[in-house]
Amino acid sequence: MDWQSFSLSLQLALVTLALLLPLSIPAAYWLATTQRGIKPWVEGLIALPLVLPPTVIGFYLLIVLGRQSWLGQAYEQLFGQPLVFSFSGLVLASIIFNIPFAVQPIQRAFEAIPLEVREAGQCCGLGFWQRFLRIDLPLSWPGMLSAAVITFAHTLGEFGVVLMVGGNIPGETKTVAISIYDRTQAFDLAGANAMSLLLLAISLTTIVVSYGLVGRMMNARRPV
Amino acid sequence: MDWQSFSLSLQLALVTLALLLPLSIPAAYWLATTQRGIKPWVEGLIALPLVLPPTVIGFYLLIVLGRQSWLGQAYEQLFGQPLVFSFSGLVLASIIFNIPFAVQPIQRAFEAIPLEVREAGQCCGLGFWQRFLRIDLPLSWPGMLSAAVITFAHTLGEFGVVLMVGGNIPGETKTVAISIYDRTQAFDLAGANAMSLLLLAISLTTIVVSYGLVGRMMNARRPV
Amino acid sequence: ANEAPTIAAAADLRFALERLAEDFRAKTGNAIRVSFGSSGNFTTQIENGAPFEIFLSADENYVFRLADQGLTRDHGSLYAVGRIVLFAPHGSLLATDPQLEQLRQVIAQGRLHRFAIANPEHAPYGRAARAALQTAGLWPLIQPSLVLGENAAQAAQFASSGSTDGGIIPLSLSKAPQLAALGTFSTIPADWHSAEPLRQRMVLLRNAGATADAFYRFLQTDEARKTLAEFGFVVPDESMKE
Amino acid sequence: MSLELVLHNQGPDLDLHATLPAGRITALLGPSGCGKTSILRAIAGLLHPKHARIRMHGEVWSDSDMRRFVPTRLRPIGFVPQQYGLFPHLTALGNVMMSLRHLSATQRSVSAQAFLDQVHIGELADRYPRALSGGQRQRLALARAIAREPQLLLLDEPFSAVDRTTKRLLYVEIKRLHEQLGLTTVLVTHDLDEAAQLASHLCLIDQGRLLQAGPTREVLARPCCESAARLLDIPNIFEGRLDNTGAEGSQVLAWGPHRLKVDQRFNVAGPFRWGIQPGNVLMVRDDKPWGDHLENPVACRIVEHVELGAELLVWLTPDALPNETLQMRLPARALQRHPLQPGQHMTVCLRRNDLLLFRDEAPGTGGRAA
Amino acid sequence: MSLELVLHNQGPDLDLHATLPAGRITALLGPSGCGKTSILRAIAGLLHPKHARIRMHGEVWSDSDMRRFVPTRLRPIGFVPQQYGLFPHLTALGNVMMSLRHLSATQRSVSAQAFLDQVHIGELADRYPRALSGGQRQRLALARAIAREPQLLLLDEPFSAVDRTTKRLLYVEIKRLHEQLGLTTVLVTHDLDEAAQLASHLCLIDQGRLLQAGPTREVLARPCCESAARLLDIPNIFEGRLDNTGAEGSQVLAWGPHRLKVDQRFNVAGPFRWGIQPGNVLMVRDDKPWGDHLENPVACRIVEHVELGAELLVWLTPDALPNETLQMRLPARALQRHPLQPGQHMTVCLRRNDLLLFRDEAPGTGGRAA
Ligand SMILES: Nc1ncnc2c1ncn2[C@@H]1O[C@H](COP(=O)(O)OP(=O)(O)OP(=O)(O)O)[C@@H](O)[C@H]1O
Ligand SMILES: Nc1ncnc2c1ncn2[C@@H]1O[C@H](COP(=O)(O)OP(=O)(O)OP(=O)(O)O)[C@@H](O)[C@H]1O
Ligand SMILES: [Mg+2]
Ligand SMILES: [Mg+2]
Repeated sequence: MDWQSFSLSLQLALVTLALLLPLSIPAAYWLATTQRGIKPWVEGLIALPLVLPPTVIGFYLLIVLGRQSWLGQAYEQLFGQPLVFSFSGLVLASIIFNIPFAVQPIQRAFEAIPLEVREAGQCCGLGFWQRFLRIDLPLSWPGMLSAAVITFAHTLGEFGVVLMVGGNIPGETKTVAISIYDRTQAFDLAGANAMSLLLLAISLTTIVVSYGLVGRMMNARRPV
Repeated sequence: MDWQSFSLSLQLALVTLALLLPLSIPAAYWLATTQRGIKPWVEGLIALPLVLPPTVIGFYLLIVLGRQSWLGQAYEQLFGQPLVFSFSGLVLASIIFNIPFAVQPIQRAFEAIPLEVREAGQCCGLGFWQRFLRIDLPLSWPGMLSAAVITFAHTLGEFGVVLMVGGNIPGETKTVAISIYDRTQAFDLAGANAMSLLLLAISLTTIVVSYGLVGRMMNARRPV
Repeated sequence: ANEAPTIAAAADLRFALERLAEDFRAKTGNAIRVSFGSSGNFTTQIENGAPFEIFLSADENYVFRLADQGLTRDHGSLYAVGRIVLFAPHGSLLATDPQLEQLRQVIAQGRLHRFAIANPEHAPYGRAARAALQTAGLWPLIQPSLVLGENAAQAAQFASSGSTDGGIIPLSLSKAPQLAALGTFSTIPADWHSAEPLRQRMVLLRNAGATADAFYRFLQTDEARKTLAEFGFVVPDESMKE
Repeated sequence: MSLELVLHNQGPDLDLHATLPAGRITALLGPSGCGKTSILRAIAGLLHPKHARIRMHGEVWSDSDMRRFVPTRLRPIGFVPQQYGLFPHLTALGNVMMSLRHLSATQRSVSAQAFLDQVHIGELADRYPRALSGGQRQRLALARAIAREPQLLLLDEPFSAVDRTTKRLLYVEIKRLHEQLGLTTVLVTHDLDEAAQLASHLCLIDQGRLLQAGPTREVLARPCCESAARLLDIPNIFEGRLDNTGAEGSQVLAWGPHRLKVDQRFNVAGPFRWGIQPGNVLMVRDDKPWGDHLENPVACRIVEHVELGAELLVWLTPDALPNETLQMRLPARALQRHPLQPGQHMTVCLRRNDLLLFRDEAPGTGGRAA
Repeated sequence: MSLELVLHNQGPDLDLHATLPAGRITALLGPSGCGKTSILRAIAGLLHPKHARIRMHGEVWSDSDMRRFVPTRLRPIGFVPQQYGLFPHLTALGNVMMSLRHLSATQRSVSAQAFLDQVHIGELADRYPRALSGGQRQRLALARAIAREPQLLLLDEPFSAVDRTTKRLLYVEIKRLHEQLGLTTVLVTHDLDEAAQLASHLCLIDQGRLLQAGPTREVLARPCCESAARLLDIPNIFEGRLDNTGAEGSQVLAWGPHRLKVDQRFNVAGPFRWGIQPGNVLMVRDDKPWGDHLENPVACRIVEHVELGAELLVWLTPDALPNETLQMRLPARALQRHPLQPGQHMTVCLRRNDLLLFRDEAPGTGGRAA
């Protein structure tokens, strides 16, 4: 069992979540509340990472973030190491790839908050942040949970992009998804099975526990 | 430009949508309305296809549905052709792979329907189906749209599973995603760029138009 | 079948086979459809009923594996032996030489950053690269710098992308104009990886039709062998053939 | 032929056994939070009490003992919930048409329009609920409920958001429906006048229990207990003593030094709570001879008086009971001829027939729900 | 020192210019759908009318000409919306604490509990809104609004879901607040009694326009126009003719053959609409000498009478005008001494001081909003 790749994947999933959620929440909030004409365009753009195959996204990322690119060189000068074939590169790639899965559920959750409740927040004199933290966020829990679970699971299973910009470096970019794939390629069915099952078990437990807990919490608080 | 694979991908995305949505809606409805203890387990199971890398899912599907398997043989006897390496096989694979993306947004949308409104449906004497068709479905439009767009886009961009289960046979199982990937592998950057751009443009237009229309429709009907 | 037969071909054959398919069509008027990919994947797919009619593997062991299961007509024939090269993209600090001396120096100076090979766990070209590096005594030193491609083609992509300092990739790919334009390469002596000889074997599968049969035979003609040689494959002599 | 209810539940708390007459309007009256909405929801089959037996015209709708339960949609009810529960994605017309699914499509929209007209929002047929005012929404909910032509109409404060004039028009519609269809109606209301005008029967509810039920007029005139009297907004409730020392052995209610004659007989003696409607506190004019008519006179001092519309409220303190306050209601016009001044003395008469003597309360119903 | 409003809008329609006195309770009265909620929402900054100028105590809150707009959260208001808008994810206590974010955490919960107690739902502090009854939710919304200690309290039918007793307790709380803080309150209500009891000022609204504004008592006694009279629930509105043929050149109101003496003088003659409060229609007793007091006698026949609580409603038809109906209100007790029978004849007197003469209506305000 390739424990290293397990822990790497978990790290990747958690770091992605930790960076992506805080970015998705304001984006989703803006999309849920704006009436601007460009809204559907932004929604369309956000959904685009879905349309290209992950490996192709990886290919382009390799070009855009690579050492020969303007961006890759800037990063390398700043941090002293290249962006591709590194953990940071994976994080960036998996954030880009997960944007649509994170933003959409949160946006729908914000949209479902009744207007009366939002207005009541204003009438209580709460500033924007207060309202956001104490009303909008708690009321959109189920959507956030959906977003988090999907992002988490999707990062665990991400393969194409990681393969392209990662380079399969043990301990740095060899995620459990790639590890399992390598097993299947080496006709090591037993190894692949064992790792797959463990991955499935871990994920199932995480999901069941989080859904169970949040589900119970939400029941009492359904809107009037 | 590989038009054949474009049309194949569009067909696959549309057939997947046409089959998956009708399956996801009842599942999402059940999940949204049930209070049973197994609910989080089912939610967890539904999210599982996300966790394994697509190629690995493809690998397992190949084993489970292949000609050596019990299931694959039964199918072949019934329909006279094997399930894998055929369009039907692709459809099946892409349905399985898209389940979490289709079910979760619809479930959240159903959950957001106010209890009063559901009860009013009962008090109007509407039977289950009437209520479902005339109240629950129209009120969960945004969630359905999210689900449809994500599924559609995700099928267009699907690569790993399709490659494994389809086998990259031109005109039959060579989708646009694989075609673009092939171009990148052939160091044909220009060809890859052209196809990617066209795919992105088609998708963006579809998404923008559908979001724009539905967004306008929903504004008048926000819940009171 | 009157439909063009589908052929599963290892990724390193991409450029050569595209040309051969055209030649074949010009000659016979019959089209063929080629899928390029990893030989390991093709093996799994064929085991599970993929409708390929010819399988051109990058490693003869896959062919034998299928033959043992009775999925092929015979044990096939050796069509080429692959060669590996040290590839360095333009602007790399690495210069190429067949003896890997430059590589050794760069490693000794601690300047080698990233170096691409195919994954030796399952890719034949990866195993050959590993063998060559072992022969050169560089394997333990180079390991921290390695990035692994899923297959030979991806390794070539990494090696030429400019994000690595170079890599060991198939000669057949480096010779293709698209790649050749991106850097320089030197062919590594065949005996450096004699443990992993890269014997590429093709085989007709059970369901092969007449066109496939014809193409299979076409690939063994001198004309086809010449084309293969042009693309950097060592054409097997009769003695190597079996 | 009636609606029989047996409901027991906790959170919302219910402990109720009632029979409502068929073909009539019964009003449920009770303080906020006493369980009125919960009762309607149980009747509709939306609330599942721990123990329930609901029979409508002999037909079992719910019976937790027999494990029978007719689902809401099969109960021939029209329900106006307290929060309306309109369909936000349908226009006003569409909302009403939902109740008319037994008709053909063309009939349906004609009929729905007629129901909208009936509640005076006919010209708003194309509006979505979001763009209606509170009272318009409420009337839409009413139209949707009656459109089903139900056997049982459940109205949860259905006129709370409309103005008086509209309210009066709606009363007429409800009464007309009643005459035409003879349906049974349960009306939750906080408005005594509304109950008095619309309902032939009245149930007083407190903390999930039935305090008193009967014809509206009777209940209004003779609340059975102190809680009922409070529900009916009777401010004059006092502590007295019942004893048997009256003339010819009759009972007398001692209230301080006053010994008030009473009509009823109880076989108890001792402390007894009693009350009187403010409208029944009669002013004794000095200029008029009362003679024998002057029953139970009480000499008082005027504390305060307030004119409320056409009515005059006067608070009095009996001279002999300086800690008690008695409220009296007079037509405002009375003030013009007999100007009242705080501090002024006057005598009132509490006729024995008007005295409300409260039996023991049912245990636990003494307190007021929050 | 006042709240000045200029509002123009379409859909919801508003066309309004009003000044509400500071430190007082002003009631907005109008038919359902006339725009009361929209006015409150505009004051709160939640509705953005096409044209608006709102100044509170001289401070500009909205001015579409000057392009100034103070956002809702910076306006020192407490708002009880018609649909409450409670926070579903917070307990009752949590809901009130949201208005108290200027306090420290410990103070906040103590203070929130006090506000809950003030509206008599103190023991429900831990409940989520979902588990409260309609009236409890409404009171929670009220507690949340007053907890902010606002300068301006906006109440949109804040007592519509609570019972009389609780309502009366809440009136006291609102009045106490007023005395303590001198805040300005705008109260939307459909209840004339509520307006009469709570509000010192009254604005009558119809179809987004101001019909009449002034001290409550004055407006109630003297509606300026027919629409206002209808809003005030005056059923007796008739068409007459004003002419100058009275004694000493005074004006006379001709109503059929009756020539009613009037108090006011208008410089018009011709058709004129007029009305009278039902409580001002006086019964002339046969047994009493009226003599000169008998102003404007009208001989009538009783059509119908109904006892409503302590009141008696009598509908009369003047003998000379068989198509008109006059409503009269009497204390119910009157029936006991003078039993009335439909068909019976009686004379009523319409005192000149009580006659309401309606000037020309403001253009377009004649119709009734739906
Ligand atoms: N889910 C619940 N859990 C516990 N208590 C509840 C729940 N729902 C309601 N209650 C309580 O049950 C009581 C009855 O509620 P109900 O809504 O029936 O009152 P109501 O008579 O309709 O009051 P109102 O006139 O204020 O609408 C209330 O005190 C309420 O707080
Ligand atoms: N979004 C809208 N578009 C068009 N008309 C609207 C919109 N919202 C409300 N209206 C209309 O504006 C009018 C005023 O609405 P408002 O809610 O202010 O009435 P209201 O006086 O509060 O009535 P109620 O007493 O019934 O609550 C109503 O006739 C309503 O139908
Ligand atoms: Mg209620
Ligand atoms: Mg309103």
